[in-house]
Amino acid sequence: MSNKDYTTNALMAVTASRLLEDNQNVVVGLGLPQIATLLAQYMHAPNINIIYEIGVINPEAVEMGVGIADPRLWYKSEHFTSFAGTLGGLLQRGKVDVGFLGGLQVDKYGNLNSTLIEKEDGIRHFTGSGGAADIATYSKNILAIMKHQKRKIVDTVDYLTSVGYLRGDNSRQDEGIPGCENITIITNKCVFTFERGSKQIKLESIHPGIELKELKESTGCDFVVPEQIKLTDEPTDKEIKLLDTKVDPNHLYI
Amino acid sequence: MSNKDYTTNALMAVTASRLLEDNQNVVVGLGLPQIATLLAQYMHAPNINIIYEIGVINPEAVEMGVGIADPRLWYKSEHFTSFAGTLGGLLQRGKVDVGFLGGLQVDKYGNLNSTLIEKEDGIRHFTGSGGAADIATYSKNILAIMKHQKRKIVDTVDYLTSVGYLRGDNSRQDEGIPGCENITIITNKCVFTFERGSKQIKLESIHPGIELKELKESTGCDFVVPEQIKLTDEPTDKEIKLLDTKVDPNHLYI
Amino acid sequence: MNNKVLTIKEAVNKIPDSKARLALGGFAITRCPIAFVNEIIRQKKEKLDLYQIIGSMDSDLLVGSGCVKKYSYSGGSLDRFGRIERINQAIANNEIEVREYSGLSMSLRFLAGSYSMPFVPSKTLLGTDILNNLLKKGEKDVVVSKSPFSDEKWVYLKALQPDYAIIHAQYADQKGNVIIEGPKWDMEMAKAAKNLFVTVEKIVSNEYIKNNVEKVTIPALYTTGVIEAPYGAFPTSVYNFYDYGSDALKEYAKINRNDQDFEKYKNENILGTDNHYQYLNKICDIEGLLNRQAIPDYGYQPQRGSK
Amino acid sequence: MNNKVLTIKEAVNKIPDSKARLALGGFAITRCPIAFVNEIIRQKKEKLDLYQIIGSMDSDLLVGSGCVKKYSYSGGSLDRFGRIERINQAIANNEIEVREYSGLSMSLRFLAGSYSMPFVPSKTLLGTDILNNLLKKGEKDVVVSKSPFSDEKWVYLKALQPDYAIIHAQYADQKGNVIIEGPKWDMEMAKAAKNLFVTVEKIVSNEYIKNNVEKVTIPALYTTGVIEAPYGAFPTSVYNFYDYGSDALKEYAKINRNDQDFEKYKNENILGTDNHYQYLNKICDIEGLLNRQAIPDYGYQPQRGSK
Repeated sequence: MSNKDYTTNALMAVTASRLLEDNQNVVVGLGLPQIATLLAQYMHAPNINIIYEIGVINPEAVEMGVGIADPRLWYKSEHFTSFAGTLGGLLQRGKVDVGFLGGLQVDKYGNLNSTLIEKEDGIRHFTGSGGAADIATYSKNILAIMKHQKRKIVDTVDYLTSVGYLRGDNSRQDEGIPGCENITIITNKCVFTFERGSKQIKLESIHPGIELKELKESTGCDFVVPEQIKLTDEPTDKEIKLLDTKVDPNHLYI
Repeated sequence: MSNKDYTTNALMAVTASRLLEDNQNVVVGLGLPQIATLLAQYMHAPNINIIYEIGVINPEAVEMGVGIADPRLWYKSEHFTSFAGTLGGLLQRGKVDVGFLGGLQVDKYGNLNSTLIEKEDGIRHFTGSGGAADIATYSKNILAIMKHQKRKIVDTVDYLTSVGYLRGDNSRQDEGIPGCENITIITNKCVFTFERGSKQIKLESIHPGIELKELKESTGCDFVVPEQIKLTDEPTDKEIKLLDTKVDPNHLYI
Repeated sequence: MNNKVLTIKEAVNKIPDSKARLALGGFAITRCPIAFVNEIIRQKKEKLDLYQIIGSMDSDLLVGSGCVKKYSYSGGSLDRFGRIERINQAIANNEIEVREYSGLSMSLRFLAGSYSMPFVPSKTLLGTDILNNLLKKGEKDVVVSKSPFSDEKWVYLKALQPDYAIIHAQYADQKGNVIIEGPKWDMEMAKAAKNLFVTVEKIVSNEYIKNNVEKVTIPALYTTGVIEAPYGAFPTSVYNFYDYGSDALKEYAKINRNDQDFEKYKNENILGTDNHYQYLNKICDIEGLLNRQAIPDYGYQPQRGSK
Repeated sequence: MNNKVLTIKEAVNKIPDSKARLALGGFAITRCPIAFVNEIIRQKKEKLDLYQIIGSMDSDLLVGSGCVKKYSYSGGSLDRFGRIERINQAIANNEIEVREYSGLSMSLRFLAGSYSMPFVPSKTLLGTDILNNLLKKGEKDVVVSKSPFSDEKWVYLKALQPDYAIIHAQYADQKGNVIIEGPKWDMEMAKAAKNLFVTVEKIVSNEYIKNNVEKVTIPALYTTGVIEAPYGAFPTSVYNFYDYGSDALKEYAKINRNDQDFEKYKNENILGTDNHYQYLNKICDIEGLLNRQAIPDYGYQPQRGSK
């Protein structure tokens, strides 16, 4: 089943795609989230519903775009609505099973920052929330895709844009925030999930070829390491072929 | 200007139509309200916007219907929306200048009942509110068209479906209800408006041929009578001709 | 493709036999889900907790057939054909629990439900006997309270998310993307319900949906089941498909005035039939049905020149 | 017919010179009302209290040009072309007051405004620094308080009804019935504003509106003024009309990174021109413009086979 001819991005996309189930409603963004969702549709989840927060449902894009504001991503849609329609009528309404997120930082409880970085000479302001804060509040499962860097996976985020498990334990629930079943962080080095009770970040699997030592050095917070460290399942030939031929033939993201 | 060849219904429709101004947004119902609005459009108010609460804006019906649920009344509309769209997005939003109402009873402060009548052997339940309660709360002006009977124009309504001036004076305002500039009751015998301060019902004008004595006998509550009693202005030839030829050529309502 | 198509019998079968919380889409005499409602009557569902914006022929049939325990609505009629007398009499005789709202307050409750807002504030109902009666009856879904921003008083209306909504529409695909043409009074109700069953005149392809994307009123994510039911709202009208059946409605507005006549109508036309085609055969003939077909551009059956 | 057609100059002239409360319709690099915004810059409006769901090229231009005192939004970008650096730097340098929301909380504020609900409750923002910062900055439009029905805690978001909303759409008639094709993120904002100015690619007849009634997104009752502005959103895209101008956006995403370059862009392309046609001449040529025309059925300019 192994296939050494794949990029790390392909591994990340495949890992994310396998976490998606058929008939789920998924809020998707451009790039790896889109790639992962399309792959899942080809592989095992043909009835996934795709939601772009801008107000687009179930398009069948034939070209990659530059963002969800690109009409390329709206091709052959089933419904057009408003921001209130997607984030209110679907997300807050409890209809979203999986939300993809990214960001500048994630912390040990899965909280995400997409707003700003504190530097010595002041703050540096980036993209901000958009729907990210709302997706973190209301989506039943969160899939975050991040670059693995010490300054990106941290003890405490500089700015909490999107709630994960807040301060761990029951703090999310105590704050009155709707429950989140699973938060999964997929990086270019490993997959993190969170301990059931304490909600501490834990190593779920390590990507083939990555050493634990390297992982610890490039992570800005402690994480739970299981006794038996699992290897992230590698892509199958079929998955790689689909990525190469159907999902991202121009290799924009893979 | 006088034209004796007109029905009382025509007089009522003409009287209502003259109270409508150009560019007003009007919530209309079937029958005389529709007739009055169409006449106003032909006469002096071509830019009136017609709203049917079912979710229809600015139709150009070519046949009369049996009610606002009749697709005859939706012909050549400019917009279709929901009940929340008309009563929420337009009425509660403050966009409605005039609301037409009818009902089983009206009282001396302009409160209306369209729900039930108390009889000796129990209650008799009728149509209920629909949007009537909401129109009375949020429309800037109310035009109610009623049959003039002792049991219909009363001291206190059996059931207060739609707020007028509540218990008079500032009671409507004190209750926290948005203000209503004018309530006008047009009957087959006269026009009633309401005193500025006390909000008591008062005789605005009496229809030609009706005696004050007859009016008092057929009215179930006291009303203020001005020193000089005005006669309701009669329809002009032009108005009658428009009613006969354009607005209601089959004389369903006129 | 996720195929949500089923028969009316199957759909009604999914609704609990007793105490279901159900919302109906009809408005007086248009787009009433008559085919669905008649099957509810045939399957003898009971103690329904029924919600509707405007009382209509569909709910009058359900109340008259004894399926309803509690009915929340904002009034209604059969337009000029008559009154919803099964409902009016059931209220007068205390045979059902009734919660009477206004059109806006019911609509806002559904609107809130469609966004999972917990409740909405409004000024409507203040000063009315509608509000007095709701509070007197202990309706817990309505509270008068001040604003979190000031001392201003508001009527707080709790969101409504019924277990089932039943609407009748023009088109849907097998996935459940629904196109409603004409006014869409039932749109928020459909989105608010936990399960949405849609009877449609025609099931169309997903390609048709995508080619007419700007007309899709309810995306498939809200839809539980799709049922093809041609003339499924008759004798009430469906814009662009057929006009109301005047004779059948006149007849209904006569027989709903007393128990015996209604009982006979129910036994012969609903319980005495097995499906909607048979019901249609009872209340009209083929000529009567086809003569009510809508004319394009009008959306109804206009008066013929000769008439 | 009530004719609401006017020129961009006339429309901008109706907006007060200082402190107007204004909402913008753009989303990153699509349907940004660039023609209108550039005229605001030319007429040197100042101290704008600006609202937008997603920060976009339109607001970046306004903030960069010093027209904005306060900006409320939920973050934004120029998609892959780059960042809205005029805004980011203005925030970092404390040159504007900023109120940062999430997409849902901004949308709900406009949704509430579009129904004149005074406020809406939501769970979103709880636990975030977005909420902490809003409260710390004394934003009076956000309150955390319990429900009138229980002790449950909610974030109450006050309705937003800006004095003016500016959106760019595909079509409107002279009365102001507006058709938006594709996603309609700005629909509630448009309905919430006290005055709505719409720039459109094409003014169509009222007959066209009535023949396409199911596509009418905003009925005329909400609209104050209609302006025909072909390519009025360029270099951002308009679905079914034209694609974004890649070169012009690349250039903009470069020059918005520092004060000098932006100043030069503004002086030459906006203040140095008298209208949108002249601005278009500065940022592209006719070939560049016409090559971006959308292909029917795609809604954008698809990759040519040869490319």
